[in-house]
Amino acid sequence: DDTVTIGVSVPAATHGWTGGVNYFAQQAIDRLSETYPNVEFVFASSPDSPKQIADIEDMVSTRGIDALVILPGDPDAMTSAIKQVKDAGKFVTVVDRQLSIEGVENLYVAGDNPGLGANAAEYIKQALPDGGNIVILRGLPIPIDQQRFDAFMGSVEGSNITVLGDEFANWNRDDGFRVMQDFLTRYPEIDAVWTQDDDISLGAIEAIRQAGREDEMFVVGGAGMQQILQAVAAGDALTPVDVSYSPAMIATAIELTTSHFTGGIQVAGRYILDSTLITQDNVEGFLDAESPF
Amino acid sequence: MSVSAPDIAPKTKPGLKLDLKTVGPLVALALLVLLGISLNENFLSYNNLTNVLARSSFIGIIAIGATFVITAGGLDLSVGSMAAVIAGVMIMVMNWLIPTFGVSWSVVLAGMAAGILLGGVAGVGNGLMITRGRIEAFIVTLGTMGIFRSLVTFLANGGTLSLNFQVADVYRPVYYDGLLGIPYPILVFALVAIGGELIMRRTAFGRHCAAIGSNEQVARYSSINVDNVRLITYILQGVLVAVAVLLYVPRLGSASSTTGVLWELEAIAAVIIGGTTLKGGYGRVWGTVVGVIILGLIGNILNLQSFISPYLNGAFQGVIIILAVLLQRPRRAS
Amino acid sequence: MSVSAPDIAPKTKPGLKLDLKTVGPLVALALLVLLGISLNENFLSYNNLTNVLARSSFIGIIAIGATFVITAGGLDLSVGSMAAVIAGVMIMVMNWLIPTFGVSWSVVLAGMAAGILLGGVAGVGNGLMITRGRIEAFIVTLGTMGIFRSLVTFLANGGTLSLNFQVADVYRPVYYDGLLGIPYPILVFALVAIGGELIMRRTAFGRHCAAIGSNEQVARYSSINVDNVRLITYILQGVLVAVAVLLYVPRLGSASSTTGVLWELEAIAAVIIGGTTLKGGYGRVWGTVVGVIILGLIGNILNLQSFISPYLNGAFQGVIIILAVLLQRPRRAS
Amino acid sequence: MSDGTSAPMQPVLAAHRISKSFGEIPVLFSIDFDIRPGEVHAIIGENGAGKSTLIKILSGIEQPTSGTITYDGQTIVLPADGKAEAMGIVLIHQELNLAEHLTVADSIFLGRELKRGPFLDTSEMRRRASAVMETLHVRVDPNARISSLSVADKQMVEIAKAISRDARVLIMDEPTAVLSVGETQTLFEQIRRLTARGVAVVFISHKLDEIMELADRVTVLRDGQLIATVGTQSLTPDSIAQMMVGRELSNLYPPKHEPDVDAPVVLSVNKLDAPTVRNISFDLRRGEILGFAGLIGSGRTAVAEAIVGLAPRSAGEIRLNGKVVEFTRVAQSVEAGLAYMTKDRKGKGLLLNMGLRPNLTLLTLDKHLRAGFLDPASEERALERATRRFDIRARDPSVAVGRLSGGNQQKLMLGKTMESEPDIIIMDEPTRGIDVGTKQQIYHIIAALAAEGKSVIVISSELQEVIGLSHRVVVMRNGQIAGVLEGAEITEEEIMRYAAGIKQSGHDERISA
Ligand SMILES: Nc1ncnc2c1ncn2[C@@H]1O[C@H](COP(=O)(O)OP(=O)(O)OP(=O)(O)O)[C@@H](O)[C@H]1O
Ligand SMILES: Nc1ncnc2c1ncn2[C@@H]1O[C@H](COP(=O)(O)OP(=O)(O)OP(=O)(O)O)[C@@H](O)[C@H]1O
Ligand SMILES: [Mg+2]
Ligand SMILES: [Mg+2]
Repeated sequence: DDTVTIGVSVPAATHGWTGGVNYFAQQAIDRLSETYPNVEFVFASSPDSPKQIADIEDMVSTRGIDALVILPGDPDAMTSAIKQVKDAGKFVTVVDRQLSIEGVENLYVAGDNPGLGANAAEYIKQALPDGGNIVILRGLPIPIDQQRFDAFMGSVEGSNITVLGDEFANWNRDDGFRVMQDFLTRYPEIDAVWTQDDDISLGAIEAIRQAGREDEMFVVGGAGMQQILQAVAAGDALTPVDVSYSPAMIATAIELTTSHFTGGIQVAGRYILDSTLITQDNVEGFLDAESPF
Repeated sequence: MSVSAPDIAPKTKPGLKLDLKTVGPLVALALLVLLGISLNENFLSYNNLTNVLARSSFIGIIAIGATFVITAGGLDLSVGSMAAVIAGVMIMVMNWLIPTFGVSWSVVLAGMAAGILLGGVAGVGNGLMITRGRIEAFIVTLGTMGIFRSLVTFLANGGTLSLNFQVADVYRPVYYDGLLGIPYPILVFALVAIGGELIMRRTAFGRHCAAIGSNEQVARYSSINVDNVRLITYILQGVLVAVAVLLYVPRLGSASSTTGVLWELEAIAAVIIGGTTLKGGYGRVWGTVVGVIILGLIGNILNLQSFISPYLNGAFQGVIIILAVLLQRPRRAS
Repeated sequence: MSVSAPDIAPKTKPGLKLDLKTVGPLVALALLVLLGISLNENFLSYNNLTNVLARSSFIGIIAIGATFVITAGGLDLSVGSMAAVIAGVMIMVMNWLIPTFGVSWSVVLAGMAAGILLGGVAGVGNGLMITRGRIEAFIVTLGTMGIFRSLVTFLANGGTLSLNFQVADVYRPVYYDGLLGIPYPILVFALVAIGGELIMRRTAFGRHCAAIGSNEQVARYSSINVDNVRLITYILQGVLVAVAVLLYVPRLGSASSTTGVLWELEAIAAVIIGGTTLKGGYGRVWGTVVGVIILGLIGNILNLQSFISPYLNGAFQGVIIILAVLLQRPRRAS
Repeated sequence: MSDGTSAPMQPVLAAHRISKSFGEIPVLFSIDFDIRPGEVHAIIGENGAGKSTLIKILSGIEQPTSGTITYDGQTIVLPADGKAEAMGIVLIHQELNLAEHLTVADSIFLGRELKRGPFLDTSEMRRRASAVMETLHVRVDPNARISSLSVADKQMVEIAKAISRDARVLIMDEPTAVLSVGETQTLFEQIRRLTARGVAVVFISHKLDEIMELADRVTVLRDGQLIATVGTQSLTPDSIAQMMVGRELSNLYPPKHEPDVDAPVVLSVNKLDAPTVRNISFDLRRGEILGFAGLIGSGRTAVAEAIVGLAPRSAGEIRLNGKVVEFTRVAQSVEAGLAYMTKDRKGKGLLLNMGLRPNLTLLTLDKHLRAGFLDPASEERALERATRRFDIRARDPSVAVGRLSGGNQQKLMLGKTMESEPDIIIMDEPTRGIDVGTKQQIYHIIAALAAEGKSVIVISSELQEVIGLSHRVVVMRNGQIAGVLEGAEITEEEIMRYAAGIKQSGHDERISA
């Protein structure tokens, strides 16, 4: 029996970025199932850790998977369940988020969360050489957010950048709008906004436009959403740059895992996709008319 | 009070009791405003107040519908997901009409009509399953909550549905402009509130809602068509969700699977903070308006200060909600 | 539908009616099992069944507590966040005790004790605000839901609290091992269910819960200490949340602000699918168990097939929930 | 008023060979019944005989299993859910049927609100509500919420609601059960006014003197069968009672034992102040039946509730067997052997959605524990005993008590209270809605209890009952004790004098035996 079953487990599309993950995962699955008729994919998208554990348990016990590609919603909670899959002799690819013990996964494909924070901070420092006031719109209180935030704060420390305040905007446009409106009320002088996520940016930008203060500040987001990238390409002063953190990394992981079985290539180790600063100069490479994200 | 004994036993003064129950939410609101003023001098600024009111208007309009549903002894958990689906379909309809009609107000109006229609249909669906199907409202609307949420995720293909930029520019003023300096969302909210209060207080329909929520059998024996009245509350709720969405879409021009998450909880909370009885039988629309504003101000105030760690925002919210209701709690039932 | 024409109209037979109401959830369960079998030959395998039952046990144990709360006319929206806070505190306590006691069962037991204690205290808090403070249960528990959720975020500093790995290894068997081939979580769930059913059906406390939920005044006039009984339901709920967490922590070994999100909705849905009345007065624990298993199976069955787009999982879930209750809907109330 | 059977007019509403079963259980067998314009047609019968069921069928609330209904000679199917009201058939339900959250005016106009344009004409409705209440001499604010009214006032609102409808047929199911004599008389005046205008009235009551006074014809039901329909002139209260019960009813009241003046005082209330009542002092002796009379709202219930710990007490002292007691919860008073039976069976007495067994044992669940768990067999035995003792008739023993006939609910509540085997029993309107046959049984039970050495307080608005049973009578007025009557003083006139405030004992005088 030479058919191979690959399980793909991702968190539910609870915000734009995970929406992109879902999209790119399904796209990769569709493409690869066509190319490799003997590879079968089982896809699950779960709203929380217990559900995600349940999904991978079901994949092992009822669908008989040979490999698992997983983007763990909460890596700490998922570690031991993923380890069980590995112990059952399956090939395991972990995407984006580091498990809490080493050496579980065969393959690790990841973005660089601290890098995302640090790159944004570096740009802001460079764009405001004389210092300035910034506000931060954070995501959800989960570890990724914490990593990005810590890296950002570490990088601006000691510079003459003043962080006026930070609030959670839940990686959500509506909350980005709401929090930004209030920051604009509260702080008469803001030079830059770091949102670490393009969904939040879109909300924040509307709030800034509404207040008519788009000339006073700029917004640095993250993740490389097409809408923002187009603005970057167009030289919009409000969004001069973005930091890449593409949800398409899931597709890379699925492809690599599939080729492990189909191509006879042994894939293993760590693939870190850098969080690069996207400027008007290099934005061409990131634009993709097909992408929904 | 019954006939009963005069001149003796100074019983718990009914005046004071009634007052507290009535002004409870207002007192809570006043305290919050004072807190806001003390935290930030811009709190009372025109900009801040219109910001808070305008963005509260979605929940507000939805919560006014919920006031009717709850007064009539029902519940609708699906409003948040319904909003998302309506927003998604509106955007799709508008995008889809552009090739035919070009970028124009007629496209926007067609989208609006589609939204209202869909809201009405969704309300009919909920209402029929609850009244004709005799299924517990909690279950029906929990079910449709899942169904609507899935639907929008499916329509958006897991991502975000975005309104065509040019149409969005046409539509934008509906959220951002206004009349005599009052943004349209606030005006619509006010109109819906006034209309709702009138309907609740001054029409047979409002009276019938209260009667049904208070005692369904009595209502039935009084030849009130219980099923129809209840059905209408759900349709009203659906249409008001659509009205809220008409104001929501021009703000950011997008809808995704995260649109409207937890709005149902917020709407119900506003209704109850406003003094409407969760088990039905008594509802007041103006109370709901106060409840909505209280909830809006809590978020605003949290963003205007730096003492409370953002991690504890939820705790602050929880405490204020409990306190707001504590102010109007009934004395020991006798 | 109402009784229509005269002439020996064969009224819906009360015998059949009772039966449907009773076996409704069981029929829904049987249909789901048939669907599962038809989809995948491994569905009935020992592994799959123990997997589904074991992971349903958290919600199951919580929902049994909710059955009492709801039967007595109450509501607890805070269970999910309470679970998160208890898990967080248990983990912190255990991690903190390691330097003193080393990696050992005594650390785990101390953690468990802390968890149960915290659950009880949280229940007392909810219960006292509701009974002594006379605040609507919906509002109190909505408030504490926010408070607990914030608390765990705060304790975890916005991230995740992870149990020390060596202790986790000691603790792990509590979820993954079992007795005579039956995993411990299933055993605990079964014990709690049997105990719950006995308490509900065969003790004065269970009877009192139903009486209070049915008519609080009658209960008071029948010398039932309404406040105490109600308080106890919330404490029981808190303790059962803690018991669920005792099984949850060895499975995930961590707690964060996303732990237990929406568990309250799932627990309440299970209770109502099981036939307990949301407005109180009638509850059945075995029904809740069936409801929990139905919800667990829905998720499992969705993983057994690839026809339904994962985006539509929620819709499938919603439809099944409505159908499960449709099977036991009351005929036209007379 | 028409003159009974002699002038056969075309009936407005008639039932022909009506039968009714609930599920498998038949409750009416082939009943013929008609009602003519301008007459009062009374229906009497034992509890559970099927009176309420019959009139529910006559007003479309229930549909008959077989048989036909004619209205103005036309065979019709009455519309369900009170829509028959639009046709002129108005029903006052036996059980209070008001939504507690609404106001008096809202309730009176519920379902047929007056409007001005699209909006309610609230001021007009309030005005008209006041006017109707005025004709009934009821002093309640039309803006008062129903939940704040006393049971009697609620009943008057129901009556106001019904008579303000444009009725051609007005059907009243035990409207006087919770009314005082005065209120009953007001109601009768209104009924006579309506019949004079040609309205047909169906009237159900267990109070035979009311039947004699008001009715033109009487229909007697027994066990769902039609016994007879006869003109009232040809009847005496005794013959009606006999037709109803199917046997001779000799002494309604048992012979009174001489009160033992040396018997120890078991309950002593001294200067009690509580919500709506003030300065209440009285003694109750062992083996004594102490009547509490007074107008409705005079505070008798309030006194009872303050004693057993259902209402807060602001001053005063209560001694039980000489010991001072402070009951703050009912459980304590039950424990101490003092039980109170409420008059509000629907709101405070019974769990309507539950069966007979859980209702009976709710107060005394502790007695049915075995090894900490409830013993259903023991509960079942208790139910059998109570069913026999109080003649509770439920054709279907698994039925929810809300479906029992009103009188049988009352009997179940009596059984529930007696389950606690109290030494002192306070019974609030114990025979409300009970048929004469069962009334007699209950009176004998009360007398037997007293003879056994128990003490009973009977709060009743039926003067005859208080007089027939009590050794002594406390009369209340306006929240205070107006006087205490003994022996030959216990007469209707004397009680009324105190109750109406014409006579009063000295204020600070210690009132006791
Ligand atoms: N909906 C119902 N379902 C089942 N049984 C019912 C229902 N309604 C009435 N019954 C039964 O029908 C019988 C007749 O009841 P009904 O209420 O007509 O008696 P009644 O003559 O009015 O008695 P009362 O004087 O006590 O009011 C009783 O045995 C009662 O339990
Ligand atoms: N204003 C009040 N405040 C508190 N309790 C009240 C008030 N009015 C009535 N009650 C309580 O309501 C209950 C019933 O009232 P209702 O008027 O029927 O009885 P009552 O005044 O005691 O008259 P009756 O002599 O007819 O029993 C009693 O428990 C009484 O204490
Ligand atoms: Mg009756
Ligand atoms: Mg009274």
